[in-house]
Amino acid sequence: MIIAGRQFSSRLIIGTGKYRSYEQMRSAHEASGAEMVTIAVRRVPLDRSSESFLDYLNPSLQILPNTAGCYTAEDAVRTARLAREALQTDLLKLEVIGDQTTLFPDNEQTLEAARILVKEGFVVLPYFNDDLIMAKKLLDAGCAAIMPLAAPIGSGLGVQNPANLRIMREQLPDATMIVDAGVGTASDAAIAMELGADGVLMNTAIAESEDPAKMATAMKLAIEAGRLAYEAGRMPKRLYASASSPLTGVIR
Amino acid sequence: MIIAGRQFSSRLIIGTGKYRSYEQMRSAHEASGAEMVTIAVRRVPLDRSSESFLDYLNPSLQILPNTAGCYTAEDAVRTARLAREALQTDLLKLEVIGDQTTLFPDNEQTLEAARILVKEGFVVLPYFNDDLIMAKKLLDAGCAAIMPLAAPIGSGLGVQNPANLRIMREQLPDATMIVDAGVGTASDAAIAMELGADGVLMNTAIAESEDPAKMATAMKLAIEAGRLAYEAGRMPKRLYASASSPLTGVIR
Amino acid sequence: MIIAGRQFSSRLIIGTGKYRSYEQMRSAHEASGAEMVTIAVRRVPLDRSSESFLDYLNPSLQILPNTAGCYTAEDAVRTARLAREALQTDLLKLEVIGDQTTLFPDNEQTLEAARILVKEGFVVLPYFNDDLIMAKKLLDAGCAAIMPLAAPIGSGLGVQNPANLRIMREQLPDATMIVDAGVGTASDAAIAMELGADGVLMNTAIAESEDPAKMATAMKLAIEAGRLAYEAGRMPKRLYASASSPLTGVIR
Amino acid sequence: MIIAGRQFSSRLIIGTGKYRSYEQMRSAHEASGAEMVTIAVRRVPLDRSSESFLDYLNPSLQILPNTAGCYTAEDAVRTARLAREALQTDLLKLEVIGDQTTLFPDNEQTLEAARILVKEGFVVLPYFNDDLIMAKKLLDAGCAAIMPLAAPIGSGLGVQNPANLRIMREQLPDATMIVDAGVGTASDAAIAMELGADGVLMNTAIAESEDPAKMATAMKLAIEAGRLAYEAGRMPKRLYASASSPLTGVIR
Amino acid sequence: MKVFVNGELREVEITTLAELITELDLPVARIAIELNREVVRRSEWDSTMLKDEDRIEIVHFVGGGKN
Amino acid sequence: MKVFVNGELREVEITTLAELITELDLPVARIAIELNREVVRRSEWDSTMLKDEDRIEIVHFVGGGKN
Amino acid sequence: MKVFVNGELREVEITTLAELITELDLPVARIAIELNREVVRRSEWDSTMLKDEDRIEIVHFVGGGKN
Amino acid sequence: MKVFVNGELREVEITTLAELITELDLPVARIAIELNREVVRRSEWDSTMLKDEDRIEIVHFVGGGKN
Repeated sequence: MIIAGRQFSSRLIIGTGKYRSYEQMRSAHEASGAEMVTIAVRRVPLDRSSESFLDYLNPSLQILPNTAGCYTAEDAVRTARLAREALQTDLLKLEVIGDQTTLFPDNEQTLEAARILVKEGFVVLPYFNDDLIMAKKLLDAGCAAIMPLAAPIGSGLGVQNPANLRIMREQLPDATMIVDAGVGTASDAAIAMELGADGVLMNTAIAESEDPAKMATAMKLAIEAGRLAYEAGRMPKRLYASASSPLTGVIR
Repeated sequence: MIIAGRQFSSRLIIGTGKYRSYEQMRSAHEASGAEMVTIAVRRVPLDRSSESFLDYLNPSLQILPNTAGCYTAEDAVRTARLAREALQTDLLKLEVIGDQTTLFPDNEQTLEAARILVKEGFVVLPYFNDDLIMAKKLLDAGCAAIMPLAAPIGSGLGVQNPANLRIMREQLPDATMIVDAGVGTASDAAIAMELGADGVLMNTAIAESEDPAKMATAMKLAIEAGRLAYEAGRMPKRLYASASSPLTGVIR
Repeated sequence: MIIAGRQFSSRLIIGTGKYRSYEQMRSAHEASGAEMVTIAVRRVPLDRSSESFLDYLNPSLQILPNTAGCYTAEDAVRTARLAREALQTDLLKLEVIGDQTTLFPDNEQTLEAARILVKEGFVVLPYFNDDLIMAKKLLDAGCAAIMPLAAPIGSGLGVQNPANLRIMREQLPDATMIVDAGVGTASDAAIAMELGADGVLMNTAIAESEDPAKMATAMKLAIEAGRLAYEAGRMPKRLYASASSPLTGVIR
Repeated sequence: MIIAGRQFSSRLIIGTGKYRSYEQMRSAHEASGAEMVTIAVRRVPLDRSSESFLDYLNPSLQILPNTAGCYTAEDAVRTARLAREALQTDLLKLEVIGDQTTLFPDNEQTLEAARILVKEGFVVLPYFNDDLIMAKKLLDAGCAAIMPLAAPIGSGLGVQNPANLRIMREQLPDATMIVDAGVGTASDAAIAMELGADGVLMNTAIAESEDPAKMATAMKLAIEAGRLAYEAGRMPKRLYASASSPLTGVIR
Repeated sequence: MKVFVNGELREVEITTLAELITELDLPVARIAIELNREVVRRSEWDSTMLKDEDRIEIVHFVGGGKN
Repeated sequence: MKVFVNGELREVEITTLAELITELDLPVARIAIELNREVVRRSEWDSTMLKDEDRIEIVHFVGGGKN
Repeated sequence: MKVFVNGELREVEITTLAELITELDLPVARIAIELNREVVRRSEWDSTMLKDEDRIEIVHFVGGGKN
Repeated sequence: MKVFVNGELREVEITTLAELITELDLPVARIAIELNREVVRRSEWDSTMLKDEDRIEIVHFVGGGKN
């Protein structure tokens, strides 16, 4: 998977929320084989001394700060600048949420923020609603990849609109397309990849499973499997059977 | 996967039909990691000297003869006896087909044949329509596993009735359940495993893909992924989003 | 819909269980437009005087006794004979259940009972698992129609295996096919009809809805809609858009 | 269905494209029971005398001009003004297309046009990608209804993302929601209504069916059925069976 | 005499099936009777003698489909 | 004088919009006209003078939804 | 003597099953034989006498699953 | 002097941003600071004078994706 000219051998980008413990998170990250991990920006608590969350991440992981929690382009831009200053990375997972109940992205504000951040030299990976026209505009704005959602964040419903992703892949063959949010189990990730995604970003499906490290391994394998199946070129679907052994020479 | 007390580390059973060449078949078998392969019994052609198909199989593979092409319990029993005599194995993939257009199994005849063959000491793996009641009868008859179909043979439609497989798994927790026929791509295999299958048997999905060796690898990984996801215990599905980072401390 | 040479103008057969009151049942029957209603046979309670359930049914309804609760061919045959003696009708909804948890039919016992009952002159409508080969055997045995399930009884899951029903329709073009059990809402019934069913039998979807009379009307309309759509010949599916107005003459 | 305070007894809005003849269109309109019909604006051909298309429409139909063919907010606004001038109606089906291959709407341009047209007193019914956040903005802009797509125009795929429509209904309980584009057959329309839509707009599913008048009747009934089912409150879904007759009193 | 009615053992002082129905005070309309697993036509209830240990099933109809 | 009508350049010998419609022999019912991107109300066709290079769009209605 | 081999009638000049295999010049490895619908163990091929009208099925293995 | 730190009004006895961090006893590693909605580069913390009513945001990183 190529992002801004950088090659990643893993097609899985992993999150850091909802784990029951830091140890559990670390073992899941380990098992997933992910090379990139996304984290959120928050105010430092002033009342208590806070340990640095970053110390719990495997240092070999590429950190991808996100603008989670921002509801306007302006807040997302400010958050992005702070993240870059603190981490010295141009990589950014852009999120501008439109509604607190569904956490659906605000495509319009996302595009506005993307235009500003690209100008400022950020490598923008925008999370957005699976809309081909918006995908084109985000790419025209200079985003390094497009990150359509599969289903509502944390819903675990899997790819709700395969036609949208297939069309996006066919119409934007050169874009790096990473399915973000909504995957619930291994087959969901495989399906996303079979539709032509270059990668998948997920958090809840792993963190909220009963055994995150095991589910992380499952996701790792499912993403590889889905990609290989996409490349291998699947058989056509048929309503009717087709024999897999010669029809002649049966004993009578 | 355990069949008749024998442990197999691979949960994939692979077929031998429809390949464009023996070399292609061998490379696909190699890539699949399968330990068991199914083959058919046919009359020896008398007019020409026929090379032995078996020479093209990796000798380390456990051979699973099948009764493909049989339309009655009696023919299946005769074919099974011939296969055992020639291969000196009690393992048998029992198939009694009910109709030439759809190749759907004849559950009734399959049960009748299974009862006879079990008495004769065969280790019977019956292919049948995904019917819980029939599954119970086949197990009562002494079958070593149950092999419900996912979809019509060679259709590539994937699991058509997940509810049936899920119920079969829940009602028959101790049975070895191998999904046979109808898988089309990697995610189909993952789904079958996530439903609780112990293994998957496939042929067309690999042999008829554009790149069988690559698809075989995809299937190998998808089956492992699906099994791990089943064991890991997936997150619950929800219609609504659930945040994966703290809602407090966002900059304002 | 034709059953044993008798024409029914309604394609809906309705049940009599699970209603909150007899009044509610009657109004739902009224609204459904159904011409046939199925009822069960039970021992008369000896301890108390029992009002006759039949008095609560609209007398214009054709009564279809069923063998619900029977787990063997023999019990079903005995129950059928009692029903015929009491109601003086040869019509019979044959049910032989294989398992108390799922209420799945025992196809094998159902076939055995069907063969006996047809010889005794019954007009047999067998409920069975959606298996084409079994459908053929039931028709060969002389059944007046086939009644494959859509999903487990009372599950409300809708048609779980559309491919099976479509294939059954295509392979048995002259059979009267009535989808029985598993419908949950109006669109489920429409889908069953669009797959080529001649009718639908349902109970729970109406009786357990919040407003049975209203849902009965919905089912009536959905079944007519699905049938008309089947006859009208639907448009082909396409992944890509196709304009519905001329592309020329747009203002510039 | 209420649009801008006006009550329509039919929940179906019908199109005027792709019919094989004007007669066929008229009979389909008749059968559909629709009270509103959408038509497109095009340059008058100067080379030949053109009969007026409007003469072929039943005069009792409310005409809903659309901005089909417009790719920018500005063109849509100009087209809308011309339509109003010619037809003396404020009703407008706003369409701003983002891409000629998929005919997907350009949500951003659609919103911009909607804001202008509402200010000019139009009753704006915007076709848009099924995006909750955009729906909210369109309503905030003063649109009289929201018209999310079910699938690509003319694809006949049916509702591709039921979760999006269900969420839209739940989050915007007071909005008039009309599903526009992508319906292929009767059950698709029923499903849209069961998800809570107030109406459905369609063209290709009727015009391209083999028998448009019959399909129009099917759609009329399916929409009524789906609405009634939505109002009736469907039964809950269950994986397992639930008996619909008493378990006691079976003969032994 | 002892007979089984719908599975229950009962001491009865009657000789025919018709008398049993009367004794049990059952509505005769739309019920059916099985004597030792064989249906007894309504027309034969009067002439059908019961003997000790006979097994009688008397059924009617109730709402319901599957179970 | 030269004007653009529906994108085509035309040499016309008229002065008002109403005259243009007449010259083009168009059905006046249910058409609408734009002059240099602004709608001209039907009531103003008579009084609307055309000048060289004017861009006129004349539209009517056709069957169809999206495209 | 005439025998049916895999459904075909054949005139053969041999007496045992083993001789038939030789005459047909078949690879003996991994084939199996049925005589009049009963399997004949490999060890018995030599001692199995054929008679007129016998029906012999000789099978081997091919690629394939269902059909 | 009064400043707003992460939204809270605070009475502080310092003059530079660097001093504020020290007073708050925060880990300096991998935090970032905004002064009146503009990021202040780490290299400028020492030289950045604070004045009354300044609004300072100090952020670090936490686990999480969307919300």
